Amino acid sequence: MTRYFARKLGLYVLAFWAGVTIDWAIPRLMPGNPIAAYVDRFALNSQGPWTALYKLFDKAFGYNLPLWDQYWHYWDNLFHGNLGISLYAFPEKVTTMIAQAAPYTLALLVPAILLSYVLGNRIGAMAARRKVLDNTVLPLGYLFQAMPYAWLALAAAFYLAAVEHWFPVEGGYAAGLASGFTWAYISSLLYHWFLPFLTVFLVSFGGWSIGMRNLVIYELETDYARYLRALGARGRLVRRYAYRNAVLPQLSGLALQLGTVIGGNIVTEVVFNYPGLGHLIYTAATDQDYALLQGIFIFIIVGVLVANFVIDIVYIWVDPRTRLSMQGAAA
Amino acid sequence: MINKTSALTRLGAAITAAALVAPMVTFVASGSAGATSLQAPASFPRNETLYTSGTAYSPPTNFNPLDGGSRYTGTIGLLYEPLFLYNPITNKYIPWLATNGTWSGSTYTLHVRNGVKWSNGAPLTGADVAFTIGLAKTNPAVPYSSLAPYIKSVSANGNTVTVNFTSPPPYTDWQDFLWQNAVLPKVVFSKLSASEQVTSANYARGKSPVATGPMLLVSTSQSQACYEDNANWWGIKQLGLKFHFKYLCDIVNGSNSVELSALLSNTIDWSNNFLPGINTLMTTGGDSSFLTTYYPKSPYMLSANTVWLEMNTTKAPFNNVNFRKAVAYGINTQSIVTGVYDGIVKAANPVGLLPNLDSYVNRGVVNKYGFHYDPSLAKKYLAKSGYKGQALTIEVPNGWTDWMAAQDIIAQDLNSIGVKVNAITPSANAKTQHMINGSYDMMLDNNAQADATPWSYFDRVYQLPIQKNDGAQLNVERFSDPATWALVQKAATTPTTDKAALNSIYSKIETSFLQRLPEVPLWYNGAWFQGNTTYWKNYPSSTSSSDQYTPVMWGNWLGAMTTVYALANLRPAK
Amino acid sequence: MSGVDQAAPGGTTTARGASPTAVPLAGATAPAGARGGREAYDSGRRWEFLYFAVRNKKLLLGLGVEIIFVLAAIIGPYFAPYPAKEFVAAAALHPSSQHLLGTTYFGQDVFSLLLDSLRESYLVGFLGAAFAGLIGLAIGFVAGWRGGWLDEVLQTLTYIVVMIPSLVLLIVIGAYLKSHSAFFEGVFIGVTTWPWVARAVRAQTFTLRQRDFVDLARLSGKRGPAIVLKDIAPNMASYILLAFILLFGSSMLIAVNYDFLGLGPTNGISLGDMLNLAELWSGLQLHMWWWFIPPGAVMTLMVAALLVANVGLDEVFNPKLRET
Amino acid sequence: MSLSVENLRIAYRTLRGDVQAVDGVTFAVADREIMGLAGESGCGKSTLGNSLIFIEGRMKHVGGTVELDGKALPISDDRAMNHHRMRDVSIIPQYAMSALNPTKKVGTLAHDLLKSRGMKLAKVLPEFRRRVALVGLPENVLEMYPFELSGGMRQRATMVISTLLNPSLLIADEVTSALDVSNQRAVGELLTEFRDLGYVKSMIVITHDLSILAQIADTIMVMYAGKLTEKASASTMIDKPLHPYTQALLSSLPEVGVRYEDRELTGIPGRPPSLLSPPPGCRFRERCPFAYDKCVEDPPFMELLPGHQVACWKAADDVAGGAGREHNEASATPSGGAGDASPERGPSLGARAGKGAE
Repeated sequence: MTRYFARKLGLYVLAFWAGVTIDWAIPRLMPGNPIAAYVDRFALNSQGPWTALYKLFDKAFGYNLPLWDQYWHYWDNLFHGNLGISLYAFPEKVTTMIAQAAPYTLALLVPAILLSYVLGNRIGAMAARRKVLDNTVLPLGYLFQAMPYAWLALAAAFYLAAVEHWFPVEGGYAAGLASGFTWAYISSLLYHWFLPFLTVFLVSFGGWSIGMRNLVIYELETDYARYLRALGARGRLVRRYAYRNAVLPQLSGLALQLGTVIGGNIVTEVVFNYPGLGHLIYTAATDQDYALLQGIFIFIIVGVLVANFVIDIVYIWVDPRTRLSMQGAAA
Repeated sequence: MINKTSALTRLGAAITAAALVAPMVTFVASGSAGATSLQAPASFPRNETLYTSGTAYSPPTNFNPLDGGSRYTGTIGLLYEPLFLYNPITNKYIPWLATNGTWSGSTYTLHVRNGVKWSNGAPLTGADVAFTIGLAKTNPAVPYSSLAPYIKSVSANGNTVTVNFTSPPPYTDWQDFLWQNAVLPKVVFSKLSASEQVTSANYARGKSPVATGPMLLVSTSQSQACYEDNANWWGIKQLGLKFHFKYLCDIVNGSNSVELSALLSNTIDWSNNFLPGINTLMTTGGDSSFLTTYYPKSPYMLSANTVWLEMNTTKAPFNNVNFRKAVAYGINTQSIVTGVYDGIVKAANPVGLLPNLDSYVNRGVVNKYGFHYDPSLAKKYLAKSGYKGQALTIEVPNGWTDWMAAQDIIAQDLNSIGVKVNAITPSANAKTQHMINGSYDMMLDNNAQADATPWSYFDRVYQLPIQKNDGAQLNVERFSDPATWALVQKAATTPTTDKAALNSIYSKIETSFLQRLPEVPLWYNGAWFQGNTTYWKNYPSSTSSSDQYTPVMWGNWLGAMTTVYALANLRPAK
Repeated sequence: MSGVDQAAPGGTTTARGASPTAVPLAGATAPAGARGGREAYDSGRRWEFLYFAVRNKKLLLGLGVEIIFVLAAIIGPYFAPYPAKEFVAAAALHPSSQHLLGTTYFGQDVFSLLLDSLRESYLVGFLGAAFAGLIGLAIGFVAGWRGGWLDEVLQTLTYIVVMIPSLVLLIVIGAYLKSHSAFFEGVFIGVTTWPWVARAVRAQTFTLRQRDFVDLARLSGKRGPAIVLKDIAPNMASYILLAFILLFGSSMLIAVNYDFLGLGPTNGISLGDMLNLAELWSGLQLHMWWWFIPPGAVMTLMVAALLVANVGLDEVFNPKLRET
Repeated sequence: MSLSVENLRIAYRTLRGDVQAVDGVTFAVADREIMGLAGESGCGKSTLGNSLIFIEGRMKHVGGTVELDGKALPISDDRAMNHHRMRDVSIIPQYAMSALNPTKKVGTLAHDLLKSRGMKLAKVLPEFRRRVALVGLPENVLEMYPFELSGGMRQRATMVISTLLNPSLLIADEVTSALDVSNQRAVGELLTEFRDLGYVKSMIVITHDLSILAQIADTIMVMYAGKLTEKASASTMIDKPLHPYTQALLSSLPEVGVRYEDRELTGIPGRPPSLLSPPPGCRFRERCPFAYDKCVEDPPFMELLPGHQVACWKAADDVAGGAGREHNEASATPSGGAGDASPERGPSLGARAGKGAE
């Protein structure tokens, strides 16, 4: 058990190291010079102040140090919770910007992922044995699965917002509202949240329900299911067992899928101008704000790692076979 | 026996429920942490608030007038103010924090306006102005530090400030300083180190920066900054200017289309976004009769800056003037204006100076030497140019889709006269890098601000010596023309009041420009402005019977042109 | 290495578990082939598969629709009413007999653009699938066959690739290139989406290598690579085919996302580009639905047809799924 | 009489049409009888066995009746059958090693299964534990997951669960085929012991392996291409088979324990006919060295000797000797005879089972 977790932890640490190192290397690999680009925004018409500003910012961002020192400082800062300063929103701290954007993304993704997972699994499992449901959910599921994220979001924004005005087209909450525990603010948050949430939910839902439907069909055909039926077990028990076992691969799928969902989320947040991390990534990328990009990158990596870790633990809990191999590893 | 399936389901349900609620809580909590309240109302009453957009591309995190890269919209104009304003429509200066300023030999004497108060209650004095000017000498990172070698001394006596210059004084540069830079509060900035003066945010949460302007900063969030009228502003008494909105909220830009949605749904009153399709909406009328632009017809917008085709003149074939002429004659700018922009921009005049500087453009010279679209003439020039058919590239930053469309047209046009051109789209940074170090063939560029004189325009074209790594993007085409450069320098030290002398110098420069074409001006980007008349009326317009003001909240326009007047002109629609 | 993998000693379960992952085509199954695979290689059964294949409505429907689109992609541009990228008419025209799908903000014919952009989407889809498939197979085979430390290393690599947000990577790599090509985009998608193939193939190889016929091959003195290629790979042929189809669809979808964010090829036109331009040029607000609805609808059909064909093929390979 | 099957016909639905996997089968199994059912792969023996308990998916009950302990068994009615499953008729499936849900402990599985049948595990728990011990499984097997057990152990756990309710009839489908020789013997002995202890009243043991039948079966029935070919007491069947197919089957058996499915029937060219549209007449005719013109007629399953039924014209001729064919045909009633064999062999089997238990 200990050894199993040690190995697991080792893997996570290694992945984290690789991620952070790649992350660190990004701005140093990019052609062009972010500091020069920033100073260009001053639109100066003489070289003197340009050079002075350049030196100032170069030093402020630590790009004047030897690479090895930069790498070292990077880790040092990381462990002190310092992700640097954003260029694009200078002189805001990257951590502050992430802290402001993350709640939006989490509010979008966590319910969308979990709800689509839970409902998708449920309905997929039901579709596996009800012809009517199968004939409606399955084609719909495939349709949602085949839809490009970007397009679904665009189409929803077009029809539900631009044409019918049922929902706002963009933003996290209505302009002019001050944040706080007021009904106006919270209802505005929800109102703006719904459409982006719906699109993320639908696409994921399609995937999960189809996956579950197919898995349950496989499980219902397995030997243990046949045996149970041969011994006269009620359909309920057989389906419960099938569902329970079909959930396992879905669970590992969930861990693997997180990265993709985050990618799709960027598109959604861009379409709806939703002020979350996806939008921030996009802005950081287009404005080439590397400190910010790096910060979000690390945030995502940590998020994916933590989610994977949680799923690993849940997996150990729900799949006894894992425990056996853990004992095996310990022996 | 534990039934894990249902336990698992219950766990899932619990997590889902928690996930739905938790972010709501975090977001409200973090929202409150992110927003600063200076007694900000819970919501800004719609009919007392002017919503503006189109100028800020990053969240309001910086209100330092010396940080030209990140300061938020309104830092200069609403909070800080310059000594003079410049009206590009009438091409005149308006005394602002200064009541007047005069040259006497190499000495410039400024009179600072009486009765102006900083928002901390202290009066604005000559000492603040002198301190601001003095920074040019003590801090090389302030934008006007190029004045340093010319300033011998600065002194203040009460509200009178005297600046002694070397002879001849840098008339034009100084003139630009007077309207393009804000006066700083000495009490705040003198306490900062040189680097802090430039890099500090000048903004502590919960406090509006110490400034003199018509508004106070009342709240910021990730997506907007809101200002409230400053009841103690000097302009109310002295100029009779009063804002009829209580709040002004400037919203951080989303994409163009997002801002168009916001404008159409009355979320935004005043938009300075480039909104493709605005002409369609304007011409179809009907539903969109609530929209207004500066000109009621094409081009709808004032011109804001010039887009050039830059050619790297150190390389063959661009070092040959005939080749550059072939290019100039070979591009159908009109098809870009109508095809890409659907008529919301104007083709540039061959010199490229913006319309506000028309009085400096010598028509005779332009008629005689100016170029126009003429493919057959282009082919003739090409034949003389010694072009050997090598493949050339033209670059624009990836993602600048209007430029990418224009780039396609240019490439097609040039290919059709026999120049082999490939369109490439590096990242914006990479493109800038190519420009700075001269490793490009051709590119589109518009890196120059609207100005009150042609000087900065030609300074940018002819600056010598050519820098190996030219960060300030001067003479990016790397064109060496010492004679014309001497003329540009001469213009800089000619008194701005001596219009005859200046005109004669600029005519010579224009002649040289058109004869040798170091750059090819293509079209003017617009001073994008769209107003929504649902809540507010009297937007700036060319048809306005009263004075016409600049309709743009961009840094220099709000800060130093007549946008403040335009804001004061607005009235509630109902 | 991860609990996820260990969870499924049966191999097939892992193959199945891995398929609803990593790609937008989350739930589509590729597992059945893994089971049917053994029979697939049995020459006697080949005809049987063909027999079921030509009688499987889903397969025929999916293939049929796909073939129409492929044909449109190949010959469509020659029959396009207008040159695709040129400004041929007034801006923002509604669909009409002259312009079946109207015109864009620039006055380009949307229908011609659509025909022209199919090719690129297919090219990217194919390249993405081919590269992801090849890399996934290679890594999966090596990891599953050799095991040991090499397996650990490859699994760690897989893990890291899963974790790195590929979009950010694309921005970085893209910044080096003066212009992005469809080839680059396809390869990039392939290089970032192979992990789930590798995981599934590894698990399959792991189980297959313990089978008798592999032992026999080993005893007969065959070398590792030969066994993998000649004995193991053919047993997974149907699985590989199904996985390829899924990869094909998912690559096209990923490409749409990249293109939509303006990270796609710059020297051509794709369905995602059309969406991107329509969005940037206010197609939504100007209610120019004909500019952005058709490209997405076409993409949806193209991918849905692949998915349906995939389900059909799955039924062909896996008798358990065949409907009677 | 425990089981009596009358003219049972079971088909498999395929896209190409129905395959008559069991084509008019009539036989009976007596109380305490262990009947071996043998035949090549695809002859329909497993289908026959399965159809008595669970007609799944693509199987179809075409005709015929089944009676168990004097009451009709509603084999074509899945719901009605539920009541009888496990209680009256039970099965140790061919896939016994993978018949247990891998993610449930053996005890949990039994608990859930019984609960689903409206019973409580607690009631039978002592008996369950006793039987677990009897089959040689560790006591804590109830707290173990299937994957913690070896294949043989899983099979024995399945065996215990299947017989927990003391069914009248147990169908043991290929219970020995995946085992090595010594385990085959042990399992065989367990089966007889289960019968002797009264856990099951009678048993059909379906197998490829004639040698295991020789060890445990009272009677042996052979199927070919969906039809019964021969049934007799085990010793008769092995020593004096009458049907040419049985003879071929036995002669092709090279040594004990080798399953003949692995090899073609030696010396007999050809394959069994397609059951999609089987030719009329004796189905072994094409491959039979003794086939003659009479064989185009379907041979009835006749009791040629007491307790010895054969479906073969040639055998009928051989046995008939002096007796008239009419007589033989008249006595070829497709029932009853098998019952006689059981008491005869009972004791010896009991003895063997006793040995196994030591």
